[in-house]
Order: sequence, then C-alpha cells, then structure tokens
Amino acid sequence: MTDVPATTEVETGPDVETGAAVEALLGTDTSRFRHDYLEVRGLRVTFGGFVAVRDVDLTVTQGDLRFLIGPNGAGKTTLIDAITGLASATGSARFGGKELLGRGTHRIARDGVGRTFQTASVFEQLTVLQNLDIAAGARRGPGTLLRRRRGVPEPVEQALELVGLSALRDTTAGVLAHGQKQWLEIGMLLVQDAHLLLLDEPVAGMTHAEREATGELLRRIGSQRVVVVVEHDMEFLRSFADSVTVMHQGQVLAEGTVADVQNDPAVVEVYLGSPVVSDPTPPTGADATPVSATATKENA
Amino acid sequence: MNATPRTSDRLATLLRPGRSRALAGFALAAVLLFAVAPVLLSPFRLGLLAKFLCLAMVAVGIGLAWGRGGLLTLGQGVYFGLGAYLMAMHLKLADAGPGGVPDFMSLYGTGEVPWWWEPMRSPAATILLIVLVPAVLAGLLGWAVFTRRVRGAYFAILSQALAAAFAILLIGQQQTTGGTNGLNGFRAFFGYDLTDPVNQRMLYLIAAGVLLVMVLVARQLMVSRFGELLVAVRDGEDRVRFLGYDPAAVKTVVYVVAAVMAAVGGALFVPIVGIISPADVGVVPSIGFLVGVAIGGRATLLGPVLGSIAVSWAQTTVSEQFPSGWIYFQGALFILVIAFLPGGLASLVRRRRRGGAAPPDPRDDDAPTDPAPPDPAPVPHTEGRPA
Amino acid sequence: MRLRTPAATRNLGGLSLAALTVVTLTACGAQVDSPGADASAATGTTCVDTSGDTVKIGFLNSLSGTMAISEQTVHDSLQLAAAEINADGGVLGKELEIVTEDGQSEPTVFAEKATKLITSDCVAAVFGGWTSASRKAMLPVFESQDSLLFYPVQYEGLEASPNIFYTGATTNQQIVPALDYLAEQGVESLFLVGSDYVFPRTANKIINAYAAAHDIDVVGEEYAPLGHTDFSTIVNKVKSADADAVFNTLNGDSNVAFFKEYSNAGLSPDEMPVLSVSIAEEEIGGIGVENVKGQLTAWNYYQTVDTPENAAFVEAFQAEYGEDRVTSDPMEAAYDSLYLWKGMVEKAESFAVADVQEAADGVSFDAPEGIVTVNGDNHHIAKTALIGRIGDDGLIHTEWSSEEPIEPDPFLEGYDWAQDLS
Amino acid sequence: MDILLNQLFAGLSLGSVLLLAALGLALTFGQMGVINMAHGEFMMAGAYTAFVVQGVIGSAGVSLLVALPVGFVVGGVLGLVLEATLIHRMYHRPLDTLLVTWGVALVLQQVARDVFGAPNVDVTAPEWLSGAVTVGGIALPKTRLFILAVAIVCVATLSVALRSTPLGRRIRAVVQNRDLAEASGISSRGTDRLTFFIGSGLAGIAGVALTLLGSIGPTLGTNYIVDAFLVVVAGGIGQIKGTVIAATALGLMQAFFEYSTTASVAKVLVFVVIVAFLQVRPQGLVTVRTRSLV
Repeated sequence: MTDVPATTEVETGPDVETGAAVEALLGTDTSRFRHDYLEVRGLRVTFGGFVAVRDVDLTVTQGDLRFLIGPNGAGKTTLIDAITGLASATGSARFGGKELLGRGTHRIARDGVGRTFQTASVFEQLTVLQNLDIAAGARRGPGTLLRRRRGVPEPVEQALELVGLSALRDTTAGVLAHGQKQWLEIGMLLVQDAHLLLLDEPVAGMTHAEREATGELLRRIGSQRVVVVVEHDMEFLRSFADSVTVMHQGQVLAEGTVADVQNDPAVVEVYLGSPVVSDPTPPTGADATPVSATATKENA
Repeated sequence: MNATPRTSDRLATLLRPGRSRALAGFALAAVLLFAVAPVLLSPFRLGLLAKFLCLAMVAVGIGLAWGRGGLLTLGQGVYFGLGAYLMAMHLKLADAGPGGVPDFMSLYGTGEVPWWWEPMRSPAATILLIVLVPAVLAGLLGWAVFTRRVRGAYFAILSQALAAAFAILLIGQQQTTGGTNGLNGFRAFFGYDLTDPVNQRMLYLIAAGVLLVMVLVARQLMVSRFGELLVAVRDGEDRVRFLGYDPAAVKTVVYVVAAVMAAVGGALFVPIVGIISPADVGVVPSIGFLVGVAIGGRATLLGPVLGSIAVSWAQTTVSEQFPSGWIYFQGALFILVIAFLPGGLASLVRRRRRGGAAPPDPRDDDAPTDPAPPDPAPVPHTEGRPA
Repeated sequence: MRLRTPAATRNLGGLSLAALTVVTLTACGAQVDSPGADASAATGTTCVDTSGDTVKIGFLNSLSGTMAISEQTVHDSLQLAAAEINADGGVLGKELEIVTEDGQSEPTVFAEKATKLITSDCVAAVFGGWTSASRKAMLPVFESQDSLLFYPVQYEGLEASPNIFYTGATTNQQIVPALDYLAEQGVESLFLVGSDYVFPRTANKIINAYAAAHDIDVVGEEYAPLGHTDFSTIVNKVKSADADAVFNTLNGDSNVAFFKEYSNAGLSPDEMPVLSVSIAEEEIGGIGVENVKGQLTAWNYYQTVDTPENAAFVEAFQAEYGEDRVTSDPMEAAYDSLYLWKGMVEKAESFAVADVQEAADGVSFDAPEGIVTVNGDNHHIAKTALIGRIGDDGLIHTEWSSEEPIEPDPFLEGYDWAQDLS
Repeated sequence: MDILLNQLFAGLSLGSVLLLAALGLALTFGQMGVINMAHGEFMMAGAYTAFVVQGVIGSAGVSLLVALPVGFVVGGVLGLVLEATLIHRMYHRPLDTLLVTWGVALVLQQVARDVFGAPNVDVTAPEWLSGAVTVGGIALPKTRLFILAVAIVCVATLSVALRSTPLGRRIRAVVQNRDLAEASGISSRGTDRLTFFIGSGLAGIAGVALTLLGSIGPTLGTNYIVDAFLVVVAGGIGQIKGTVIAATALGLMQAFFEYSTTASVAKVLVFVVIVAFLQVRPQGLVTVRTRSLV
C-alpha cells in the first residue's frame, strides 16, 4: 500500500502560480466576511489549578498573515483550542461579530472557523476526494447525505487542484506522504469555507521546496482570509509572516513585525533559554531598540 | 472530468468489488434464499435458517454501527427484545381474542391486561411500535450519551449494562412479561396458523425478503455520503466536529438504524421460533450477536450477514456432536479472528482478490466503498482515549 | 469522473421486492379461523419407525451453559435407566437407541432441539427439560407435533398438557405438605425468600393463600435476581422480621450466598429454620455442609430413602458414575420417567402417542422413592411427600412423611383455600 | 436506627466486594485501556485456587491466608499469559480487547467446568471467621469485616506502590505518555506486563475473598464483571481514588435501594443513576485533567 504511483509525484504540491483555481476558490462569496477580523480579549484557560493561557489579547485582520510563536508550553495550541471550542475558556473571542467562546465546536466551525492540527489529522481510511467532500458538506441536508456522491463538487475540484492532489484524488489518505496530508488538511479548510484559518505547524516535516510552496499558498489565502499560523520554523516565518505574536507562559510577550519581535529583548531572553527554535541567525542582542509588547500592538 | 484510468485509481478499485460483482452477489443471494433453500431444506432446517436470518438482521445493524461507525454496542439484545416482546404481546393478545386475557396473566397474575399491552391489540399499531419504540429509545439514549461524548469503551460498557438491566426488568415483571418463561405458545401470526407448514415457509420467505431489503438499506447507507461521513466520525470524531458537523447526530442516526434492524429481527424471530424470553435479550446473547459480525468482517456489507448465519449454523451442528466442544470452538475462533484478523474472513477474501486483475473501468464500482485498508490489518480505530 | 447510473440499484431493489411479493402472495397457508384449521394444527404426521429391532428416544438436557450443573445429573440417571432397560431386554423387545441433544440452558434451543428430535430423528418420546422456561418453550412443539415429553422436575403446577408427563412433584405434593408440616410444628409466621422467576413467585402465591387460611403471618417476601450474589440486605430483612421460619425458593448459586450470609449473620436452624424446596443432595456440597446442616427440605425422594429399590438405584448409579456421586429427587424422577414410559408402552403394546396416552392411567412403578402411579387425567404422578433435615454427612434424612402417595392436583382444585388462585 | 446501621454496613461491605472486583480493572482498564472481560474468570481462578489450597492444606484456618497470596500469583500469571499472547498486540484497539477477552472468558469457564466439574464446590470458612462481632447492637459478620479489611489493605498497598516505588513511577510514566517513557529508557513492554500482572493478581485476591460469601463455580466471574466495569466507569479513569469512591457509593446505593424496594428494582435503579451521572460527568468521578487532544 505504500507504493504511491511514481507518475504522480511529479505534479504534487500546491501550485499557486497556475492559480485560476485559487481565485475561483478564494474568490467565492467572501463578501460577507470581508474586513472581518479575529478579536480576542482577556482570554484565559485553566486546567485544574494550572493557568495555560492568561489574559491574552489578540487581533488579527484579513490580509495580515499572522504567525504565533513561542516555546513549548507557551499556550499557543491551547489558545487555538479555546477559540475553536475544544478547551473551555473565559474572556472573549469574536469573529465576524460573533462570540465564539462557550459554543459547541461544530457550531463555531459552521461560522467559518477552521483549524489544522500539529499532527496532520485527515481521515486515513478515506480517499483524498472523500476527505474533501466531507469537509465541503457540513451544511448538506439529509437528502443529499443519504445519496451517493455523484461527480465532484466544484469547490472540491478546485481545492484538489490548488493543493496539487488532483492526481491522488482516489488514493487513501492514510498512504499520503506527510506533506501531502498537510496540504490535504489545508484543502479541507478551504472547501469547508473557513474564513478564519488556524494552522498548527503546517510545514513541520516538509522539505524546503514544499515549505516554499506551502508558504506561497498561505500568503495567497491570507490575502483573502484571516490566517493564524503556529510555527517553530524561523526561516519560514521570516519568509512569509506579515506579523508575529510571541507567547510565553500563557501570555503575549511581544507582537509586531518580524523585525520588531526579533529585536525585542524579552523575546531574546526567552528564546536563548529554549532549544526549540532552530533559528540560524539569532536576534541581534540587547543593544537593539527595545520595543514593548504593548507598543507593538498598534501594528496589528 | 478526466476519465483516463489512473494508476492510483486501480488501487482504490482493488478495494472494491465491481458493480457487476455486487449485482451478481445479490442475485445469487436472492436465488439461494428464495429458490434453492426452500427446495433443498427440510421444514425443520428451513425453520432454523429462518431463525438465523432473523439473527442476521441484528448483525446487519451491528455491522453498520460497529464496523462503519465504531460504536461497539454490546446491548443490541435490548432492541432485539423490544421488537420481539412487542410482537409477542400482539400474538398473545390476538390468540386471546378480542378483549381476552393472555393465558399466563390469569395463571400468574391478576388476570387483567395492563394498559401498556392494549395498543398491541391492533396489528397495525404493533408493527408501527416495533419500529417506533426502539427508534425512540435508541434516539434518546444515543443522543444523551453521544452529546456528552461518552464513547469507546464507556459506551460499550454502558450498552452492556443496559442489556443487563433490561433483562432483570423483564424477569422481575412476571405478571406482565412472563418473567423468565418469557412469552410463548403462540397459535397464529396475523391470523395465519403457525403450525401449518405452508405458513412456516411463508414466514421464512418474509424473513429472507426483509433481510435482503435491510442489506440494501445498509448498502445505500454505506455508499452514500452519510457512509463516508460515518467512517470519518469513526476515525476522527473530533476532526469531523471541526468541519462543522455534529458527530453526535451522525452516531445517533446509525445507532437508531441498528436498533430498528435489531427490533425487526426480533419481531420476526417470535413467530418463527415461537418463544421470546429474557435468555434471548441479556448480556450474553447481546455479545453473541457480535461473534458472527466479527468473524464475517465487521466493516463489510455482507460479512456480518454471512458470518452471523455461518456461526449460528455451526453452533447448531457442532453442538449436536460435541456439546462442550462448541464453546472451545467458538471461543477459539472468536479470539483468533479478533486478534489476528480484525477485518474478519471478508478480509481474507479481499486479500486474495487483490491478486486478480482489475476490472476494466476503475470508477465503475457499485459496491460499498470499503474504508478498511486490506493490509496488514484494517483497524477501525476507535477512540479509546482515556480522558 | 463518470456519473453512475442508478439503474443497477433500482433493478435490484425491484427484483427482490417483486420476489418477496410473489412468494408472500402465493404462499398463504391455513388461517386460524378458516375451516379445517384444527385439523391442520395437529399435523404431527409421525415418522417414528418401530419396524426394526430398536426404537429411538431423545434425551434433551442442558449439557452446557448455566443449567448444566443440574441437568447433567438428570442426563446421567436417564442414561442409567436406559442401560438397565436395554440390559433387561428393551421395551416391547426393542432396544432403546438414545439420541442426545444439548439444550444449552436456553429455552429457544430447547424448542429447536425438541423439533429436531421429533421431526428429524423421529424419536418415540423425549425425556428432559429442567427450567419452567424450557418446558414452556417445548410445550407448543410437543402439542403441534403430537409427541411426548417426560419432564422430571418439581415445578409450579398450573399446567396439564396431554403431550407432557410430569414425573416430578406438583405444588400439592411438595409445597403444600411442607406448609402442613410447618403448621404442625407450630410455625405462626413465615418469611419468603425466592429467586425472581416463575416458580418462586407462583409458590409464594400459594403459600400466601395457605397462610391466610391457616392463621400464619407472612412477614416478608423477597426476591433476588437469578445469579444474585449479595444477600446481606435480604438477610438483614429476614433477621429483623424475626419470623418462626423461612420458606426458601431460591435457585442455584444464590442458595450458596444466602446460606453463607444466613449463618454468618448468626441465624441458626434452631431459632429460625429454613425450609428449602430447591436444594437437593447435589447442591449441599457447593453450599458447604456447615452452612446448611440442620435446615429443612421438601422433596419426594432422598438418597437415604430406605427401600430395596433405592439401595439398588444408588448402588447402580455410584457404580456407574463414581462413589462420590449423590442421587437426588430430579435424578430419581427422571429415572422413574423412563420406566413409566416403558410401563405405558408395554401396557398399550404400542409406541404410538395416542395409544400411550390412552394406556397411561394407572401405570405404576416401584420407584426408589416408593410406588409411583400415573394419573391419566392430568398426566402427573402420585408421589409421597417427604420433609427432610440436612445432616452432618451432607445427606438429607427424612424427618416427616405423608406416608401415602398424594394424588397430583396441579391446579389445586381440591383445596378450598386455593380457589381464588387461578 | 438499627436497620439504618445494618444497611450502612451492608452497603459498605458490598462496596468492598465491588472494590475488590474493580480494583484490578482500574489498573488494566483505567491505566492501560484494556477492557478485560476475562477479569471475572481470573476471579474465578482465584476462588478455585482457594478450593485447591484448602484441599492440599486441609486446615481451613491457615488455608485462607495461604490462598490469598497464591490466588494473587495464579490470577497474575493468567493475566501475564493473556497479555503476552494476545493483549500486547492490541493496545491500540481497546474495543477489540473486550471481544478477545470475552472469548478467553468463555474458554476459561469451560475449562473450569471440565476440570472441577459443573457443580459448585465449597471452601470452608476458617473457624476464626465464623459468626459475627456485635457492635452497638449491630451484628457484623466477621467474614465481611475480613473482606473489608482485605479491600482496604489492597487499596492502601496499591496506592503506596504506585506513588512511591520506582515500579509505580514507571507504571504511571508509561500510562501518561508511552512514547516519552520509552524515549526515557523505560521499557514499556516490561511495565505493561507488570501492570497486567498486578491487575490480574488483584482479581485473584478478589476471587479468594469471595469464597467467604458465595458459590465457587464456573460462572462466578460473570456475576461481578458488569458491576465491576460500571464501578470503574463511574469512578473515572486514572486514579484509584475514583474507583474507591464509586465502589462505596454503588454498594451503598444498592443496599439502600434494595432495602426500600427489591433486589431487581435496585439493580435497575443503580443503572439509571449511573447513566444520569455520566450525563453530568461523562469522564467519571475523578479525572486526570489532560491537555492531550485529538
């Protein structure tokens, strides 16, 4: 089952340049979400006695490809969990004018919030096509559900092309390569018609070329949707991030452009003690102009 | 769209028998059930087969709920019993005549028919209730536990306890349910004399027809988008939730379908076997339903049916020869299949098929998309996450 | 991506629906209210073959499952009786050929296997069954196939089928004498403990009616689910009710837990005796002699019964199955049942069901328990009632006897106080 | 008042029985995710061990005390064999362990039937456990006090062992994060086996203790297995504390429901209460909060 046909390997991977599909997919019906933004205020998550996320404020607008970084345990994933209803939280998280906290996960998803997971989570026993078709179908009625799928819905076809998995549409998702699974997940977010995309380490384990392709894709998506990316890869971040939020011990440590946060002494201090970052060029040190976390917020 | 056969398509196709094969399979089954069996088998063996077909109906539902939906339901005896008891109540009342009192009530009870027996005087109401009561109970229970995300082992154990409680309840209400004796001694089925061999054959044919219809329903559910969604819920309930679906609804639907199938099987079991007692609905028979499903192949369409019939048949014939040997045989078979061949015998068949040539048109399949990878072990991953 | 036509599905559905409709329409048999229904009801066209040197009979006991504990013993004594009869020249000169089937402790299996024995194996009679549920399940089979069942266990009465011979006690040969005995001993209050199933519930109905007519207070009535293992609450209730005696209709395993709890709670046979109707010699070993010694039982047979027939029976049984084996009432009743059938057949000079039924009345047998006689009206057996006390040796010793065989009265029609019962 | 105290004791006693039956499950199911339906048959094996030990030693007074550790070993070894042959290949599919072990349970029951015969056998309670202790007008049967004590000792030993011995730490480490534990050099295979050995051994002890109360027959285990699983489910997974509370609560409920209604109705009521309870707390009474998701 591991013998993914060699002929297909040539053309896998997001293909943003030939992006008629991108326009078709991203361009459809974004009007109702245009100029929407994610607004998090005073968000707090506790597990038992442990405060995982402490009074986080965060604003992300459309067109601002936001990266969320921080050492392990900083609360990045928990923050996403809270926004998507997986972890119960206090405070406020609004998107498209709607309060997200306190609602069921599937209802939040229906309001246009989608996410991916650290370990790509696709339905391994279903084909690529079936995965996308399910992602596209949350609003289907019983009549449609109880009938067999005939043909491929337009958005699914576009997504297949966009994430470069057209040739593998009938392959069981479980046998896809790691990067392909992550593209599939992104594709699922797109057909799901998510307008807030929360991506948890989307390029982990990818080759350099694959990262570049993914980054281009994210940039394209980010221009039309609200996108938050959790990522450890600093090179990737420098190439594609419009802005960065640094979290540490459940709090927002700094926020701003890549350059801003790289020069932030607080950030430097945290990261020097942490081996997680594979950053080949460490921040330039304490003599750089200090930028306070509160000040950089205006950039957002 | 592009219809050129792709290499990857072949892969997918290999997992699915072609449409012609499915059609041939159904036709063969229909011929066997409707033409061959009634001719070849003695009335006694035909009656046995009819009973096995009723049990196979439960298996179809379990195949859907467990094989496809990942819901290990250890309490199907409850729904089987509901259908059976409702039917048995009707038959008892019909035997007693209009306004009459079933014999056992005057013997062991007050000689008054309790109010909740009354609707079963009407044949139409009985048939309606046989479907409605299990559907409503399964719907309520399923919705309650699934929305609270009780799943995996928790659900299995709860459903098992439900079966235990149901049997105790039945036994305790001797005056109205017949207690351990259950309900038996029926004379007629909707006016037809049950001792007449012609009518017994008719019952067999009805059972065969109903089973075929159920298999078709199951097939439609499996190949539909709902079937794909069901597999998705089984393998990644949380992921499905993040796509905007409510997995509880999906699970509840399949649980209800399985419950109704079990109830219909139970309802037909009663006139065919002539008795329903708590011994047929408790914990042990409930697990017994799973044996055939597991051995046949839980995630396939026909695996549960064939497995269930084969196991019942083996139980009858082997136990005729070796009473205690049957238990070793059944136990060992069950252990070996579950541990080493989780896809059931169906996965052996499919494994062999993979060696064969691919059908001409890869997309022209009419069979249920089987989500289980053929090799090495189709593991319907169920959430066993402890917290 | 080619779209699939739905034709295949539709044809298929149509095909099977059509087939179903056709066969259903054409395959209508007799309706109950149509003329001739009664004739077709008794279509038991027998296939019993008596032309050769042998005649087939069926033994149907649970050899697996929960009831195997009890039914295996019955099976053993049936085998013993068959071997004896064959050694003695068979029945009407024909050797008995035994077909054994396993009831698997499930009523539906009993019904299924009974059908098989009658219609496939063509046996002349079937011997077996234990639980009421198994008998109730088999009854319609024997009636519709017009065959014979010999049922060897004491039971709750309220039944009489022309196709069943009941060779164990009915209520007026066990429960009523037991109550007579207790009343004689001056018992004025009773506590009833039973398993939650048909025999205890029916027995307790009778006991309540008896008590009402004989100035006995029933101070408590408790039922435990079958397989119940914790009797502390029930024993607490028994203890606080402080009755003169306990009438115990618990079944099987529950007796063990009950008696252990009973003696642990400091209750003894001297202050509050327990009279049991389901504990035979077989069960005493499992309960533990120290927990039940001195308690009372009501049966029609004990291993200690002092008759030459019993001495021979016990000796033969132990020679066959081992010195450590004990004999009990249901085993003896099963043993009797085969000899009674032999007596009926030889009196009728025919194996045919109708002839046997005809000849049944008055057939008697010098059984280990004493003489037993078939009542042709209700197909039960006249038996002597014995109250016994469990001794240190684990056997039961007769304490009181009705002296005379009691005529069976399954519906208690001869008892004034029981008129409202059914 | 006496009745109230009597029932209180009856409930506690029943709770201790349930606890003994469920404690091993709390380890194998709660900590390892294995749904061992043969747990009841391990109890049965323990009970037959008591029977055999009594036959060898003769004296009832000593044999019970000898049977407890021997029963632990017998149950444990059975568990070890089961783990090594079947369970270890199935950790990733817990529901299948349920079915496999059910098949094992069937076979074990039949083995018992063929080896020891279908009828029940009896273990004589030692002289020093006969009768009752009267406290404040309430007669407390010594056998039940003994079982209560055995349950308490088992719980105490287990929780101390889990908390403060290197073995216990290894078990907890593997339970909480198998991969990490393996990366840290803990052999998860060894730890799995050990956990299963101890869990199954506890079933053996439970079986020995139960000989004081009920029958010893092939189906002994089936009478307890459903209730034992309900205890673990209601108690929540991962901590012994939940199991203890749930067992006690279930025992008390059963005793008081049974007193005010009947034993049958009480069983049904207890089930209803558990379902309702799981509506409120789907993960049981005591849960380990965890961040691991999906």
